[in-house]
Amino acid sequence: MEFQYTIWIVALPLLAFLINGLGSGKLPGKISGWIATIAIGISTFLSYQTAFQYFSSPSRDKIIAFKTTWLRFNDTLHIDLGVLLDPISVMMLVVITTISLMVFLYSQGYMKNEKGYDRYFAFLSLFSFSMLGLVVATNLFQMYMFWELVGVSSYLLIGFYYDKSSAVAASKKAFIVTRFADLGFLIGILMVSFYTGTFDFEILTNPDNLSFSTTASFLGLSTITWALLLIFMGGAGKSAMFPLHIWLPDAMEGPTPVSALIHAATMVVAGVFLVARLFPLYHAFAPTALEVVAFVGAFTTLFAALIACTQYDIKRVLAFSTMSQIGYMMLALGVSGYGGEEGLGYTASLFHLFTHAFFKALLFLGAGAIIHAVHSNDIREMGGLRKYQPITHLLFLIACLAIAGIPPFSGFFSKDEILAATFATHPIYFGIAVAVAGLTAFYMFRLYFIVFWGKEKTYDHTPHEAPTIMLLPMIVLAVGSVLTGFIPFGHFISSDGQSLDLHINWSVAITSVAIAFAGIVVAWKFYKTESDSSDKVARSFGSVYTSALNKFYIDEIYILITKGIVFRLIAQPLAWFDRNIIDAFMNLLAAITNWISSQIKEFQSGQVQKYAFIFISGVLIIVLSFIYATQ
Amino acid sequence: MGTSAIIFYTIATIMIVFSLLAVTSRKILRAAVYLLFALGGTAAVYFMVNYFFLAAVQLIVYAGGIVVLIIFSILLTSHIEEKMQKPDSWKIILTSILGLGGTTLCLYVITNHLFASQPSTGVEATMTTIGEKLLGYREGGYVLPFEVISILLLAAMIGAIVVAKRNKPEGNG
Amino acid sequence: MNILISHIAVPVLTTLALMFASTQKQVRTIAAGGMTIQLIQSLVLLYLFLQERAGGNDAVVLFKQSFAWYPSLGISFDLGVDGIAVAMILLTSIVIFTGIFASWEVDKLYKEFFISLIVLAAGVYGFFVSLDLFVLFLFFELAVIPMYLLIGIWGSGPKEYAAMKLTLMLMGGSALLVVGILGVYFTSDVEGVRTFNILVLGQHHIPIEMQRIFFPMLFIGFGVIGALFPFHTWSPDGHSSAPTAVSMLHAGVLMKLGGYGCLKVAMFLLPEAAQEMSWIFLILTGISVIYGALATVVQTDLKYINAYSSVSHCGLVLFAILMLNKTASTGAVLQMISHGLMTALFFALIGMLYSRTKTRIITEMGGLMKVLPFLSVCYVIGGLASLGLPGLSGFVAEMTIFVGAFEHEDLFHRVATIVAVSSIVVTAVYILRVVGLLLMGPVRNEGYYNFPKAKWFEKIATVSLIVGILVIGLTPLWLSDMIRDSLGTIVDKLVLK
Amino acid sequence: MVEQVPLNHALIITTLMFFIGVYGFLTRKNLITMLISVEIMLNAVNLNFVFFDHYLFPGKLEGHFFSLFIIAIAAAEAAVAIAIFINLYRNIRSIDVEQVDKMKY
Repeated sequence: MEFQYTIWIVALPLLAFLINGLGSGKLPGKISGWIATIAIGISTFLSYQTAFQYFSSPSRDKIIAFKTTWLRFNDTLHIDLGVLLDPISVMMLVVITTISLMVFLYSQGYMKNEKGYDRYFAFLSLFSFSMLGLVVATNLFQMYMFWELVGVSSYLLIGFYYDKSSAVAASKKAFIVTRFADLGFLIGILMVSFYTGTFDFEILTNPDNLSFSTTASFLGLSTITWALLLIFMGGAGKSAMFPLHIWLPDAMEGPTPVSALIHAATMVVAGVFLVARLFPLYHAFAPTALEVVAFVGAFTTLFAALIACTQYDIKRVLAFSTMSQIGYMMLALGVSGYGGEEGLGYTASLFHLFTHAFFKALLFLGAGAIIHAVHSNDIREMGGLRKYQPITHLLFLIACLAIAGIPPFSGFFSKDEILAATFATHPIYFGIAVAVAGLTAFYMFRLYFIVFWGKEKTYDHTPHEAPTIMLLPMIVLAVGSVLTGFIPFGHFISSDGQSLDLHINWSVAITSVAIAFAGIVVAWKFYKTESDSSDKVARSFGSVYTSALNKFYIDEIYILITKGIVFRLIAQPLAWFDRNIIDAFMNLLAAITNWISSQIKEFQSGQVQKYAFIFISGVLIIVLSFIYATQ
Repeated sequence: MGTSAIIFYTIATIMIVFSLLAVTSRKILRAAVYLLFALGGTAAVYFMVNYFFLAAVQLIVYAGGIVVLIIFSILLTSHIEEKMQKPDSWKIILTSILGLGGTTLCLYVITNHLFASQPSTGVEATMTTIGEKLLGYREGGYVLPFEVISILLLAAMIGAIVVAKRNKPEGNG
Repeated sequence: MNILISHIAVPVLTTLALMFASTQKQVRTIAAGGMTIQLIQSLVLLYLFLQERAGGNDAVVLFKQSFAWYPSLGISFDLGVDGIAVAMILLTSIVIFTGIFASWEVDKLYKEFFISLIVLAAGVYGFFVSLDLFVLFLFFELAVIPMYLLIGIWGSGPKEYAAMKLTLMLMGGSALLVVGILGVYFTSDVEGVRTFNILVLGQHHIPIEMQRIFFPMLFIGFGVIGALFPFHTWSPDGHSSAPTAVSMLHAGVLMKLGGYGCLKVAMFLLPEAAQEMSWIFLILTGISVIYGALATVVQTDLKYINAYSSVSHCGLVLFAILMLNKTASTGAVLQMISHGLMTALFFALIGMLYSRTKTRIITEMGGLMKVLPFLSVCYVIGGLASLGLPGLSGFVAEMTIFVGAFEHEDLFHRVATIVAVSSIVVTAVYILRVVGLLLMGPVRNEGYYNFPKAKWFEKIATVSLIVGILVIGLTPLWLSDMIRDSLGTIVDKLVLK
Repeated sequence: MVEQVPLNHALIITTLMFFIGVYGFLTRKNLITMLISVEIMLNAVNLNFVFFDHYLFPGKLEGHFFSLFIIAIAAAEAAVAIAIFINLYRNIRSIDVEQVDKMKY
């Protein structure tokens, strides 16, 4: 097997995690950062090697590079741990290792003075390991395992500042919401495995080989549709799709590099990856589920974009923008067909995933550099930073242009493909997508103008440019943001493994670029210099603006359901019921026994004559019954 | 009805009557005396069946020993002039029901059972036979129970002394 | 000497040796030494067992030995272990080993404490190695009775009440067990020869009418100690009052006697009734799982939290057993072991935290991660295992149960499974709630900074449990295969109608 | 006598006597009178032994000896009982059976 070395891509970060985790607090100086970085560096190298080797051969078959049985359930079902190489997993390997390496490097500067430096790199390595394990999973269950590990490492990293209550609450929220989504995923896995008898992707993604042994349906949808919907629920949870998105903005409590790596570039696209992984299954057996995917994607992209326009926390703006972009990817997957030009959406989605990883990571790292300099997350406390941070300013601008979809930056190409895919199939979705393109440009440049232009604020100490070790990864990512759009992506990844030529649909492209420019211009008008025009516009929107500012009150609804209903109306009464009904019943039994015994204690009166009376009566009764019995 | 039958029924009547009196009399000393008569009646029955030794023992031990003991203890513990309280009426009723029920039951069994009486073989309970049997250790001998009862009597004697003795160290004595 | 006999002999000898010890140091050295030997010989047993199996010995039970005890009644002291018993013995050895270290600082009547504890362990070992129902029951009682003393004397809070309640409820279960065992004994005679031997009984056929009577008795009888809803209420009170090592041993091992007994006695001997009645108990255990989890969410006492979560987890064990297939039953045994280790770890840690903070109410604590990093990390690992993180034992067990349960042909069973699966969310909620309130957040009290760091014996206790959790979590295959192989005889009986 | 009085009649007498004793034992409050009742019962039993011996197994003398032993034991019993009564009287100034309930529960 020529690809056997790929196991090291996954194993090295694990090794780094173990060294840093067990040696936490004992390792000298900042060595743990280097251990982790070197490990992920080698992984990155190996990933590029793999990508080169894999894509240079014309075949796009699935290759099992490594496989071992980890747990056997019965004769057919077993969990394997292994490495599956196919176009999307190789692509993901490249994305994850690249972004990870950049973030690891950046973190060495960003986290330099933090307590728990070892711990940070241990968790970060754990995350990289889990994410890599997730994308190379050979079967659904392996994916689920790493899916959970990813969730935990995300939990640990969000709660990195564990003595800050808001961070603890955010980490808890993130974990529980995604856990709830994972419940759907797990049930979906169970249902799929029940009807197909396998977890294996090799079989599952080859619909010709599959036959579902049931035609059972529930609420008008076939069981397999339900199963795939539930699996999508898992994906939606991780990818922060509406209405399971509420954890993502709060997750920004974690250190900024973590947000860049986990909550922008890699983990949150796991849902997209999941749907893409099972795409043949969705397409062949559950077109309804795919429609749901498209709808959720479209709704989320619009919904998040609207909220992003109103937020003042720099990281939250980016978080909502992430949601919006992932919504794009989901939308593209949902409208996609299978094979040839039909499969454009599939390719577009993954293309966008690829490019998005670069510019979104760059945005977050840039935001990190800004926060590092200003010591605040609130953009109202920033302004005129272009003077203090010229390089960051430039890099941030590149990323903004990329996400806004201005040619020739990478975002333009991938977004254009998505728009083209929706244009061909669903005009309504196309409309939404174009509108969101405009909104995206608007809110990104709103951010940009407020932070880097605008009126200069008074700072506690003069903001400074980020150190080299932080700038370097940003520059690499910026180069990626510029160049990745020119990759002939369709040659590498397509729904059916055949090469697909991507060409720019000019009518769509012109529309979207025009809209994007419009967005930029509006943002420039409003925010270039401090003016109250934006407030006026905001006020004219009235309640829409307020509700967007409050994230459409989704959080409040969640709190109502969890705290108000589950906690107060179910769990508390249950606990009360247990103590006061069930347990009281047991105590009642004891009390009854006690009472009876205190009653019959009276027989033991100490009165000899009573004893004798009872004794003699007893004898007589026995004799009587004997006589009766013998007759 | 022969003479012995007449005598028997007379004695039986006496026994029953005095037994009844013994358990109902409200003067305690009288109860003891009535008991003496009932015991005497029993001894008479023993005489009638030619168990002279037994009759003698009955008279000596019971009438002579136990009744005297009882009378002494009455003198020690009770005021002989005093009439005892009448027992509670519910107690009387319940006990009577029990007693009558028991009697009826037994009588029912007795009258319904046909006993195959054996004619007397003429083996007399003479002192010789009694002595041989009591001290015999072969089949039909009672030396073991005899010895055991001897020990029992000894133990009872010592026990009685210990129990009845005033406990010196504490108390008012 | 037969290794199974020495498994009973070592605790007994340790107890005897303890009687002659005088100082606290001697007592705990002897106890620790004895239990270390026990742990080592359990590992040897595992090794020998796997060797035998690898050598192709596929007898139902290995290391069989039989001593006639009361032949005219068919009672004999029959020993033998299958894979399940080996696994449970190993669990017991680990838990009692760590339990000794967790109670290192007991200073009130320490000699008597360790003696009772080890007698209890001896009962558990006897239970797992016995093949004879009568002897099995004898050892069961031997394990339950010392509990009364241990809670009543060394407990905290309303200890007399808790001890009485626990003992009485378990005795109530025992009463049903006696009837059930005798019922099986009397209805299964072949040509007038009666036996208590499980393997022999397993070959007899008991009339279905009789099974219907005795199955619920046996199942509920064992279910009481397995915290079957609604007979679980001894668990919160008992565990919260018991001293650390006793909670560990009780939740870690004793509650498993229930699941083990249900599987190997109730289900094995009365398969038809088990099939007929499984739905009733399935509902009850399903309730246990969800109800226990939800009730945990609002508890504030650490021990109550753990006790209720044990109800939920042990409910899952019985739930899986009732699914009547190999995979789910394998999962049940795995869950018993996994939960045994986890809950022992939790109770050990709770004891250690309590010895420092003097409170068990989570809302009164906070920020312990900063002052007690070692113990806190252990707690987090235990929590993650409990909520089923892959790589730790809980995941292996729960997934095996869920996959197995979902294999069931009947829709009702699958729906029940989905209900049970949803407990993983609730589990996450309560685990994270505890972790958040207890370990994270700002340090609540300046005095916390003076807490002594984890001592060596505390480290031994927690680390050995965590190693157990990790070994199962990372390499589950050998264990699950060992259990699966042994389940054949039981499950085959259940499936064939 | 055997010829003239049937065994049944003899047994009726003893039965009556026995239950009279029972009645006395259950109704009397004074311990000594209770002892008297016990003696009556013993006596009835003795008579029964003798009658059975005499009517059904003549010449064996088993009933005879049984009665003999019972008398001996009754003597012992009476002695101990009265010793207890006296002690009791000394302690609680009463030999009323209803006041002797120290040993309840």
